[in-house]
Amino acid sequence: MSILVGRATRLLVQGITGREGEFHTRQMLEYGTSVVAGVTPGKRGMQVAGIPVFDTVKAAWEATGANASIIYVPAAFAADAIYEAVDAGIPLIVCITEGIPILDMLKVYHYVKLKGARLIGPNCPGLITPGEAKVGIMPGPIHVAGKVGLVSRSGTLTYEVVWELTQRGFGQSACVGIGGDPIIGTSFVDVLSLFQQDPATEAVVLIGEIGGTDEEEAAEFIGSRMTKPVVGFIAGQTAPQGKRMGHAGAIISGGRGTAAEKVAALQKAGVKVAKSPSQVGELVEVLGLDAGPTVDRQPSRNG
Amino acid sequence: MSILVGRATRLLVQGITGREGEFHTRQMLEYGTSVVAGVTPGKRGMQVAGIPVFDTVKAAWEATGANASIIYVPAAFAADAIYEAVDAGIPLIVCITEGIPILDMLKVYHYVKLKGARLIGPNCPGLITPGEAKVGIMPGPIHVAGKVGLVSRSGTLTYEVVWELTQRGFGQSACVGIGGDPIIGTSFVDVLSLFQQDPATEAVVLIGEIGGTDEEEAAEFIGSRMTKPVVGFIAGQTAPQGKRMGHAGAIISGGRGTAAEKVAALQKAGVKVAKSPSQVGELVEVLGLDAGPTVDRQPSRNG
Amino acid sequence: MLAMKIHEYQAKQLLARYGIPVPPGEVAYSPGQARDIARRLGCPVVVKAQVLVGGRGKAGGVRLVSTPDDAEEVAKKIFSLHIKGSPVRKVLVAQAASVAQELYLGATLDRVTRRLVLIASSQGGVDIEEVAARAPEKIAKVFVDPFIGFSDYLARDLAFEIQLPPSLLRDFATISRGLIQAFVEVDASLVEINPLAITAQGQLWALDAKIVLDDNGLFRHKDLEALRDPDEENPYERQARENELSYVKLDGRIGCMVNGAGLSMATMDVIKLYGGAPANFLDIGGGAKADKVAVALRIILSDSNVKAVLFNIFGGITRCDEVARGIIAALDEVRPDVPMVARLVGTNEAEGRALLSRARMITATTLQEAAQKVVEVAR
Amino acid sequence: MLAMKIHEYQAKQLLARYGIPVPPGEVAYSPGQARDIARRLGCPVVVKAQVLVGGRGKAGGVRLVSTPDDAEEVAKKIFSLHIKGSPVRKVLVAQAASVAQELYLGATLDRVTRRLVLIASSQGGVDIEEVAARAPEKIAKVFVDPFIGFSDYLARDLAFEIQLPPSLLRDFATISRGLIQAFVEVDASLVEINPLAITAQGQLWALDAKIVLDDNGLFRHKDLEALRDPDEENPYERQARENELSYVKLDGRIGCMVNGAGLSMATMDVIKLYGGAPANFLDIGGGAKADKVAVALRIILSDSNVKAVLFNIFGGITRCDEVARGIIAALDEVRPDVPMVARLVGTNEAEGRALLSRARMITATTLQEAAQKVVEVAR
Repeated sequence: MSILVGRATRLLVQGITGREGEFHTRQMLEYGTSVVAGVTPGKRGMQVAGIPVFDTVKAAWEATGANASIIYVPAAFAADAIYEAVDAGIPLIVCITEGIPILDMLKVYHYVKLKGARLIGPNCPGLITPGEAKVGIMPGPIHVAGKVGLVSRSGTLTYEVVWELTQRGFGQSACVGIGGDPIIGTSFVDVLSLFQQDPATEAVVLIGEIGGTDEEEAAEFIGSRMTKPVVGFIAGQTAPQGKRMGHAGAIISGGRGTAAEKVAALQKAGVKVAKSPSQVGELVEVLGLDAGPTVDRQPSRNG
Repeated sequence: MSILVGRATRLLVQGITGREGEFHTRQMLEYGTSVVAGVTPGKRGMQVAGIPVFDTVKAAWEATGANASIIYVPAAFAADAIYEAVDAGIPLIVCITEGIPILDMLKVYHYVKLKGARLIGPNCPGLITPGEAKVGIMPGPIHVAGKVGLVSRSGTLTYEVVWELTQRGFGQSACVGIGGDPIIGTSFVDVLSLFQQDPATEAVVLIGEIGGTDEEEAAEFIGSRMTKPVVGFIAGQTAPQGKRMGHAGAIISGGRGTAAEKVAALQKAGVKVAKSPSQVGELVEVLGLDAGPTVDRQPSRNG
Repeated sequence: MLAMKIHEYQAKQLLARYGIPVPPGEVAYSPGQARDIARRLGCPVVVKAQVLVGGRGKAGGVRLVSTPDDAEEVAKKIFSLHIKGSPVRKVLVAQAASVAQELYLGATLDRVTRRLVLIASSQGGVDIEEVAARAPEKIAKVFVDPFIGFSDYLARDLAFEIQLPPSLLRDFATISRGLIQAFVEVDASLVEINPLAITAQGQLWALDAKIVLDDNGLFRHKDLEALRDPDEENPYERQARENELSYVKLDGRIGCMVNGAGLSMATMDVIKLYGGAPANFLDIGGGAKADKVAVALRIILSDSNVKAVLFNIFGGITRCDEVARGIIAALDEVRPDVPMVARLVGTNEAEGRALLSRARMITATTLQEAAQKVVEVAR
Repeated sequence: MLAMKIHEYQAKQLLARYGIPVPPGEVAYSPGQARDIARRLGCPVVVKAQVLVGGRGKAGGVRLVSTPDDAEEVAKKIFSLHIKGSPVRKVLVAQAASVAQELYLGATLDRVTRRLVLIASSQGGVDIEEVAARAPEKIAKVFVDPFIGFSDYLARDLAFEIQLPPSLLRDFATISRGLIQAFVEVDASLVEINPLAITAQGQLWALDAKIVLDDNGLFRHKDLEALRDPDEENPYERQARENELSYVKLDGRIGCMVNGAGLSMATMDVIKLYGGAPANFLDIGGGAKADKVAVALRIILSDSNVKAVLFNIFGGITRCDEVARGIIAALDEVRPDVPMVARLVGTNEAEGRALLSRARMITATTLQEAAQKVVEVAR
């Protein structure tokens, strides 16, 4: 286990009988993740891919000792699903759901902190510790185990960078997609701090985007508290002000949250900032890490 | 300083320019309490009995370093006043106000706990450390300094018992009126725990009443955690079920909260329970404490 | 009446606004109206006395009828009832449901956790406290987080615990959410749906509803204050409420006037200790002025059972002379022949005693002495 | 349009429901109606273009008039305007206020504290961001507790900081509370009153109001969804929204279709890096099927500036063959003459490439290569 998830993870899937939930449960099982239970209210006794389904998170937890949950329920029910997981005492909750109202997340965020749980997402691809556990929707086979920790607000852009790293022979200790919404449970700083402490991680890649000040806070943390090298990329250098770029969080408003500001802050903190996703690989190469395990897999055909 | 208030108390009065606020400010000053500031929005620059008035609790705190607040604002504005005091960082808040909606108090209660402040009341007479500080509306002169700690859900019934004690030569280390509402900031157990730790307190008098289970919880605490002797009285032995006896909390509902239950619980915990307020004095006398300072004052003519 | 009750029909109208399904129905003020409503709704209908006391069913105040003529007939009988002393002035005529199962669903404040608690049972239709005593395992409870408020999973937890059919999960959650929302928005102290019926058609219907409001919250609900039914209130209780006096009538012979709720109860207890029985609880509150005291005394004396009166005042904010002035004002007007015992201590007690000396009143120094004397004279 | 704006008159109607005082006014769809309304309200009135873009005032879209005739005349002129490309289809005619001071009051989400922030300034009426830049000490902020919600003392803190006259404290608190309540109940992302005027009569009036709604919250507000003004929406933006595509038109010549918002932005950035300029942002989202892809391509090609198109798909949940099928379907219909570059990686990439091979498309393996090629062909 590098950070957050690994072989010790016993995963619960909230919304397991839905189309998305079922599909990704099979994908995660195939990757080797220890999925131990599913929850769909009223479907107690069913099985999905051999995994028992329960009515409530509490019942699932009591029966299986799940220690992490991944949420695939629709946006209208996502906050409720998070509260159910928090109140059942699940310590790690990964919310894939996109489109949750911001005011729901505002309360959820503070409640999760109050109760001492950790939420990844929402509107995120999840996270993966290559070779150990995939708790998310990313294509598993593009990842290989290695020494680079990756943290990102994005989904497919992360895959692009991971693929770049993998092709150049740099495996990953963990890849964490923290999500593209204005309020997310876990910030860059939280994950950077975990990578800094993680003996399996030797360098970190940070993929940011326009909007908010998370990257600036990350720069502050990197400058003052990190000893491991960090390579960065900020998406949205060409984005105009006042237009939301897909992600609810990706908007430059009041002249704040521009890519230029973020790049400058990161550079000031000693981060090498790439001009394109492919340049991330080049900059990691320059760090002179020992190469990780040999790449022996092609990008997923079915992930 | 015995418990909660004393010579080190620097008191702020919220609602100081109101009729009640002004009257009791003068009374508290006369008793010797160190009242340092008042708050009434829009009245900055005024003085009440020589005490400077501020617009906000924050401003009052910054100017005077107040470390306790007493609230005399009307019920509709009381929750707001408590939040203002909590958010300004005031550690001890005494709310005299009666008639606060229970759902306001439900949120207030948990918020105060979350922020680590202490709330006494609402709907209470406040508290007094005889000879040091009076933070409340009780008639000061009936109290004398001594070794008996008193805690009560009631107002005038407390004065009755205090007067009984004082007349028999038993002074008080502190008298705390915790309030008669169903939700109050500080419970019997909280105050008992302070008295147990307080070197100035040698015995404790607990005045309960029908409704709720605070007395039962107190009994549990006394039985398991207290070494000091406790004398009790429960008001409402003749109260019928389903009728609220004035206090919002004083109601026997669903057969729970009867005086008989409470008396039994206290007796089981070793508490000597009086049959009338005057018997409280007799029972304290039986404890054989050294008498406190001589009683040299009559009940208040103006308190 | 310090916690305001509203009628079943009012409670149902209110709950319906929060998405809770209730049977169609209307209120009738006469047997003829009952017949008209029954015809409009289509029979069978239920005719239900609208009174604020419990035990309507046992008193014959709730009847199922199968024709508009029967509705009129039955309504006539119900209008003639007095239920626990309350005359019936209106009836609810509501569509009858074919009931497969009766559940209980209610919310109140849990004083121990300081949270709202939502309570459900598969055994509805009867007194929930009986179920709690007889079969506590049939009662399920969930607690609402004070910061977050209601979350649907709580309703699901309840539903699974009372073994609700999964097909009703979503409706049950909607009803639960609506119930808690109504509770919070009207400042209730109790909201109860009993029974919450599963109909033969497999739907959830609130067949009866009870709402008790927190009087302290009424200032922000002028619309609800208007629901107060003056017909249902004892005129002296109303007068007490309007004058901000806490008054509860009891069965004994000794009237009491005290300042403070705790001291009022203690005074009643001491009367009992010396063999008497209090005729009332009456708390004049803090800082009462003479006119309020006069009203209080008139209310006490309006009870013909009262054979003696005890005044127990521990002056603090309340001034003994003000109390004495109020007593004298009332006595000048009412001139009662019952004996009176006064015990005044604290703020301005000497002035108060001096004023009362003219009123040929028995005086006492301690509560004990006062109680003994009043029990004596009330015999 | 991913965050839904509503018109000034709609925002004012909404805020009025929360106790916020707004000048009496009505919407006119013709100069004649404007005259009638002006007569009814009594002059002077303000005639204000109702468009969803900023800069109305500078464009002559807001005018004060003193007679109903003038109102008609001025309305005629305003109806002829195009403000930042938006034709004026309705005007608000509202009672004019005599203004003593213009304040600013607005609420939005503060991403750093994850709280609602209420912002006030004594310098309202102008762009608040200008004030923030020029005189930051004129901007006061308070943060709303996520668990407790708004508390009046926050409004008082603001009021004292912007030196509001104490006589207006209570009204200012009521307006602040109403604004936050409205924000929460409609799922807003911005609510702004600018100016909040102190009138010559010493009252507070919301003279202009702006509300932006959180699209993600619209599912629980069907009534607000109905306020969406189709006239104000670019037809392609509407089509994109209805198909759950994120589309933003830009000024360049290279159309882009990408899966994922971050990758879309990165794709635009790389195009720029190689000297090109993107014509749009377009994210087809995760798991898009062929029909959605076809709609997306039609939207891209509707922009006559587009001289070349780049497809950048990193397959995961999205299958490359589905995307290819959508592209082919759209091409069959539109038959554009612009060159296209496709870069498909990941799930079913071989199948996708095989399908596209029929479409005479330029292919690329890496994003870098794809960007270079599309910039080349777009020249």
